[in-house]
Amino acid sequence: MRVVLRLFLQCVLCLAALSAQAVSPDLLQKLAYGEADDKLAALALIVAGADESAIPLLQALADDSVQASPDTREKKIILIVKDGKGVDAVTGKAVEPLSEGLEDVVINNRVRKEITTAIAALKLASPDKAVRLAAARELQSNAEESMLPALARAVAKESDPDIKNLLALTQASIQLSTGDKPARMAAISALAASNNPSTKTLLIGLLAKKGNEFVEPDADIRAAAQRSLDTVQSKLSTGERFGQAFTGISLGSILLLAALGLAITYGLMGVINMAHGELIMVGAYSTYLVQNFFKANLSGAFDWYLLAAVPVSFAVAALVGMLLERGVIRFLYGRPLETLLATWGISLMLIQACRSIFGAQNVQVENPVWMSGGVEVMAGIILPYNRIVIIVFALFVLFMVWVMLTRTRLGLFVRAVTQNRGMAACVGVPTKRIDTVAFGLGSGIAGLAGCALSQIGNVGPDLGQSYIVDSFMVVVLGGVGQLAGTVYAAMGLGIANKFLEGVAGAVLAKICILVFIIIFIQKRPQGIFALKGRFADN
Amino acid sequence: MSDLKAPAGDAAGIDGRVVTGEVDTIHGPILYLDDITVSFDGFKALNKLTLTIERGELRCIIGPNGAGKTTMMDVITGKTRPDLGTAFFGQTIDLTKLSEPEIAKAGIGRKFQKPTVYENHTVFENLELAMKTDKSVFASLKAKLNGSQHDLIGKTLDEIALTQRAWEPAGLLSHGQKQWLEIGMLLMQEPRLLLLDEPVAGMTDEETMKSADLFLTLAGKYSVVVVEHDMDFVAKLSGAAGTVTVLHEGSVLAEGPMAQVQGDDRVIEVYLGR
Amino acid sequence: MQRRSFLKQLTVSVSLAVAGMGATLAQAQETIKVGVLHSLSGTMAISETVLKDVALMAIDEINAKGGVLGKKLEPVVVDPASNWPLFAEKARQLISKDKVAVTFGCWTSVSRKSVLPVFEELNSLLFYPVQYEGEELSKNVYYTGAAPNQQAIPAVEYLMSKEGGGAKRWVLLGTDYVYPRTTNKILRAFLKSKGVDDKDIDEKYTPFGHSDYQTIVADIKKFAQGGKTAVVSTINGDSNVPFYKELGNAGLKAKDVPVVAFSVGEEELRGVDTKPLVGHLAAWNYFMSVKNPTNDEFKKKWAAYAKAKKLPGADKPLTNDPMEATYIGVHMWAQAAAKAKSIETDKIIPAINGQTFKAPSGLTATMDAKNHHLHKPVLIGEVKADGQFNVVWKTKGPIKAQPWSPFIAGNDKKKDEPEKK
Amino acid sequence: MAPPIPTSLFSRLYGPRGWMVVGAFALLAFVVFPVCNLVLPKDSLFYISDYRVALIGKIMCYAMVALAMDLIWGYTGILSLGHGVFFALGGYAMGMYLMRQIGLDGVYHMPLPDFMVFLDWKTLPWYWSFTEHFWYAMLLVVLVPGLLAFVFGFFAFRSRIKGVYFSIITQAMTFAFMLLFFRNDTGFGGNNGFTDFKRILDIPIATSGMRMTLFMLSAATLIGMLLMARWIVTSKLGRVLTAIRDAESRVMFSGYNPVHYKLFIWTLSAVMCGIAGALYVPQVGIINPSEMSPANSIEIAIWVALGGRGSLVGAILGAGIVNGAKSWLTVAFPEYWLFFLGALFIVVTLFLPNGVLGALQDLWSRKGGKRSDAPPAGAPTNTKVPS
Repeated sequence: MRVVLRLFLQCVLCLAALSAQAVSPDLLQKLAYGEADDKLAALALIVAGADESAIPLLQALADDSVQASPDTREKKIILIVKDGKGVDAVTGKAVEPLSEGLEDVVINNRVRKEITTAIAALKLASPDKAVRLAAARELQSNAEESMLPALARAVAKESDPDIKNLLALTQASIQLSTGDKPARMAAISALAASNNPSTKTLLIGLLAKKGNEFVEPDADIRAAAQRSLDTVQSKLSTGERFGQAFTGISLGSILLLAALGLAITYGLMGVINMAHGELIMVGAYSTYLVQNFFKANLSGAFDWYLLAAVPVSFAVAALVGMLLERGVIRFLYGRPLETLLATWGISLMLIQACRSIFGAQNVQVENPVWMSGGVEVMAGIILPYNRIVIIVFALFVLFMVWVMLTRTRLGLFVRAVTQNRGMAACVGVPTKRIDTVAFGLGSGIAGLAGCALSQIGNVGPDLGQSYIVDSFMVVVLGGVGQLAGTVYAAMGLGIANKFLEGVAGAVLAKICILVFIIIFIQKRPQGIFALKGRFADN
Repeated sequence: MSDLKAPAGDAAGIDGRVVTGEVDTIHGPILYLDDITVSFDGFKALNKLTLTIERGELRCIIGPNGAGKTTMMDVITGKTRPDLGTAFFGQTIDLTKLSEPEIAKAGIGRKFQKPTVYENHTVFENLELAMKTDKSVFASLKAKLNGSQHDLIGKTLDEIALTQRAWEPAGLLSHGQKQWLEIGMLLMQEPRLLLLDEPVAGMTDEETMKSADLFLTLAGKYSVVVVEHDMDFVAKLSGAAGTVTVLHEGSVLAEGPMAQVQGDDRVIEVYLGR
Repeated sequence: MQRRSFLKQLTVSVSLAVAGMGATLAQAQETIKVGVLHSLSGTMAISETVLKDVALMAIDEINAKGGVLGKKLEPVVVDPASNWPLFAEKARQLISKDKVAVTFGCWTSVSRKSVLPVFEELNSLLFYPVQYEGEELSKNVYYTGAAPNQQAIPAVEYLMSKEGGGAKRWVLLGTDYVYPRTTNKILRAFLKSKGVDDKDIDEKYTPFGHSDYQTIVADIKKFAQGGKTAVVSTINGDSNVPFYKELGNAGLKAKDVPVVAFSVGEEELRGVDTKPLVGHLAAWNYFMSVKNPTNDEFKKKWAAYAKAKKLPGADKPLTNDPMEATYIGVHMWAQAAAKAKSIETDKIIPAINGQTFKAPSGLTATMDAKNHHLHKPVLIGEVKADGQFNVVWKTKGPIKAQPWSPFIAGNDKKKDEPEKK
Repeated sequence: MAPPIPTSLFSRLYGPRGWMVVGAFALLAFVVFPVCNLVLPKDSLFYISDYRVALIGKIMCYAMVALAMDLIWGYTGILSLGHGVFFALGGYAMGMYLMRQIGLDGVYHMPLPDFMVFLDWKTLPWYWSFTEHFWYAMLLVVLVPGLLAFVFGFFAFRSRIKGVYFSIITQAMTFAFMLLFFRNDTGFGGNNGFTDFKRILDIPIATSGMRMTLFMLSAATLIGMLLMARWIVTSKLGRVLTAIRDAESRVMFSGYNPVHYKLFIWTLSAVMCGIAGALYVPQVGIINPSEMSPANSIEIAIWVALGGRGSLVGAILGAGIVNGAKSWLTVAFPEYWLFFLGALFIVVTLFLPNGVLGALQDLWSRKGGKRSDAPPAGAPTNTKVPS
């Protein structure tokens, strides 16, 4: 009874202390100045304390935003610093101004991993169900034996069945290596229900050999592990196939975006526009500038800068395109191969202009928060948000182009001019203006492609160069002047490329695709959607 | 590379169909089309077309737009392969199995609807290139005109009234002159069968009548098939006895002397609308 | 400013061209010419442009102190345009036409291999500032970047250690060219010597300019299911941004599968949103975040120089390892010239050998007495959210370079100095 | 009617003025350059440096490629965006021989080329066999590009691939080859390619004498190729080629098989590129897969377009102007040279539709009232080239 009372008193005292300070100064000192092992020991203590109020400090450590005065100084100051404002980690009071000579508290991956696990373990006590679920997920991959008591507590308390299951699985995976045989067997069969990749790692561990000897001496356990492993693996491989299809579509949508503008300027207007890639680059740099503008002036709305960047990149690239059309290309209609020469020159100049203005290095375009990360659709398959957004965006652009060409007066004029310039002019279509607008449209779409590409790759002066060859391949393979062909070609090449890459590696896959294009053109010398009949030659 | 060295004469001799290199017309017509069907994406450009041209005959073919006249020429010259049916040149040459150059070498010359000459070459060179001779790569590399070949070109230049402009690029000729040049090129090929697709389109009336005279002198020496819209011209060419064929929707609608065809109700309906 | 300097250049060049070549010979005695041979256009411009600038900065610095042997240094900058034959042509031009005393330049191994015969034939000196695969030693080249043992092997050792996460399985991922191939070959031999099975090593290569890493990242994920995995990346320049973006978005965190890169420094991360990459590693001999007075001064100088010259990116001046190596190279050469009282190749070489320089990395860099490589410290850094690196491990002192890796058969017979004297 | 038939081959190829230009070029290449480079002292005003010799030697190799391109594009109307691959293959064939000539003098003192030693290869791959023989390497220089072109062309022309479709598949071909050669496993040194050549026919390569020999060899080959090309285009074969360019269907219906003609000129053009590549490699000292990059092949077309298509001399001029400008501008304006080059391309296309040569000829005829060096009759007049 007295013991209980003492415990109770201690708890009360602890709570009182915690209301003022999250973590005891002693532990804090260890976290800030100790070697990795000291830090881990301190973390274990914090987790054992199951005290949620330590979370902000741990999070700050994980985010590299804890600073401390040098070890050598007499008075030790440890601050949580965010956006230039410091908060004392012990007292929780704001410290202003920041004291001189503070150094970052450096943590390495090993410690960082433990911190995230610790945070998750602490969050298991959260009243918010979503937080608990996320924490349980996090723990699933990284749980360790030391957490077993905390887990047991959480399982006992947990009311939500999903979370409870997850936690039970985690428990099972820890118990795999410990405990008696029945418990282990039970844990192994329980794990068959898991679809987490880390489960596979665990089960493989049971089946490993060292030299000629199995690491796990018990044959029953090995057999059970093999059974569970097969179940888990079949679930995982379904996911892999799905992931592969997704990557193919994703690559296809990028090819489509890059080629769509060219399908108009080249396919419909017959301009071999070697500067197409540079128009993509212009779009990407426009996105970069919009991003910087938001950063400087509208930092609150930063996450939505892309919404502004889309029209801006379209407009800027379209403007550049229209200037090119008025200044150079206008004089070259009917001489497609000479447009090649002139636009090649334009492309060189645009690249160098970009280098002079923005420097030869890549510039940084950040994904907005809603495009970072991904959604886990099934066992270990995470579909990145930026890829999903780009696929949707490609479809959107495709739809808009289709509407523009088939449902508007402008589209009618464009088609009329491309089919029979003289006749169109006779019936009063302003052919020159239509040329400019159509070229601007194609260029603007290239700009949109640049905006999209800025979210997944480099933004640098050479951005366009890497897409120009692929773009031409797509347009030509689809059949010049055939929008539908462009779509099929882009998707087909994307999916085939990703499929082959899984089999043969990236380099050979690319070679195979090129050889395929060569052979395909032999069979259909006018692309997928060739015009047939006796007009085909003209 | 051995293929390149093949002597020109035996081009039609592939598969041993023709041994002598001459068109065998002793026992029958020079051109025989039977049941030819060609369709593009479901649309039947030719529908069971059957047509026979006799040696030395001058045949006029008329028909509204889309009747299949040009497609028929494409089939004869190997540009389009028929889905069904047979096409024979003389008794022995299966046109559906030969390529365009082989058919040309076998003795079929074709004039396009739009005059097609080598605009950057001189008129003289145009004729030189068309001349019947060994047309393999290496023969061309070594080729040098001899006196009689030179005379032949000169004679043809006179015939098509372009002697004065022999050394000008063909691109500078008027439309009518280009038509004549193309006809001259056909003559240089020394064909057995001439296919003329709207040969007087774009000519002045005077030129048209001169052309008609020329074609009439050709008949007999060659077999000639003329596709034309111009009824007066057709009437002049076919005369009273010549056969006129009317094509409609890919098959023969009527065949017979001009007067008979002109009186045919179906022809009237097709031409004047229903 | 840009335009004005451009106009000035234009007038100078045109007047030179008009005046003819005779005029240039007259003024050649006034200065010592040094060549700067870095691509300012083409694919390599992204990396090499800053090296040109840092070389010019170092030359300015030396000139401000009175130059070398009482003469000012006059940089001759040319653009080999990422075109390898052009590298050889420009090298020949620098040496035989402009008569430069020394050349600072090249980034890729192929560009170095392209100019090497020219430097040997004309007996001139090249300072090469980039980490490379080794397997080369020339009397006419000084290598101020890292050899594999000064970068790759310590990094892998770290990842194997408890502190580095104790990796058991390895993905060796690189762009398909000689540096990654050779490095991975050395690493494979090294890993085997540490008892790693072949089935626990996965070697993968991507083409140049590869930009779609979805499949690769998925494969890494799958491979990592087999046990604690680390990725050693020798992906070349431009492909890094798409690779890291994919890595971040696919949820492959450094704490689970750390990636250590040998070609990713502060400049390469400039174009990347580094928040998802926190904790991934890089191994270099210098990081911008290294804290010591020499580095503070170096960074300050560079920032001031970038600002004064209105260099692109001057608002966020970055330094990196090859820049430091270039900086060391220029200064070492100048010091050696002062010591040898000559700029002639054969006289200056003994003076360069054993030369020391207080490097921004914090230690004194020493040129080996024989093997033309620097003794350098090895640092391993983890990416921070701001694109800088936290140094999490470093060697006690400078490491001597092994241009002939002991992990390649037959190299034990190689001499640790250039064959030609 | 007085058709002026040229009487001899000599007068068929060029008029007096043309021969004078060829002669002047030969004089420069075989007398002036060797004397100024090898005989004159280095401080002489007229001394020509090794650097310049190497540079002009390189440009002459490019000029051969431009000639080959002009035959296939300017005259036959087939735009190849893959000629770089033939050039590079010729270069690689030569490079293999040069690598074998290094012998035991490599970094590792092994009979295998260095890159194979450190990739741990024990024996030469089969396709390296016999490359130590000069004659065999020369055979490869001709055969490899020729055979590739023949097979590729055979299928492409037979399938009647034309225009931009042909251009794109040639681009795909060169791109595929580039990736293939970038792979280290392919056995051609990967990205590093072949460098550090020591000898050719056991004679040291890095000497002024050898450099001048290669230079003169290039000049002789260039002149030879020019005359051969001229011989072809002034023959009936040449007229058939131009006819194919202008009206292929008429050619077919005249009884010529365009496939044979195209295949002939395409293969010949590839072989010319291969020879150019073989002369190029020992002069620049490196061959690497980037020669096969699609951009390089596009550039070849640009040389020809800039100089003037369908005139042979124009192609040589174009290669000289673009590469000369590149060499000069990359030194004079290292940061801005792309602006100049780009602007050059635009200005030429907009204002000189027949290329530099066409503009010069126009200028000449305007000045002199009459063109005195009009091509002899019987030669194709290619003043107007349709795209």
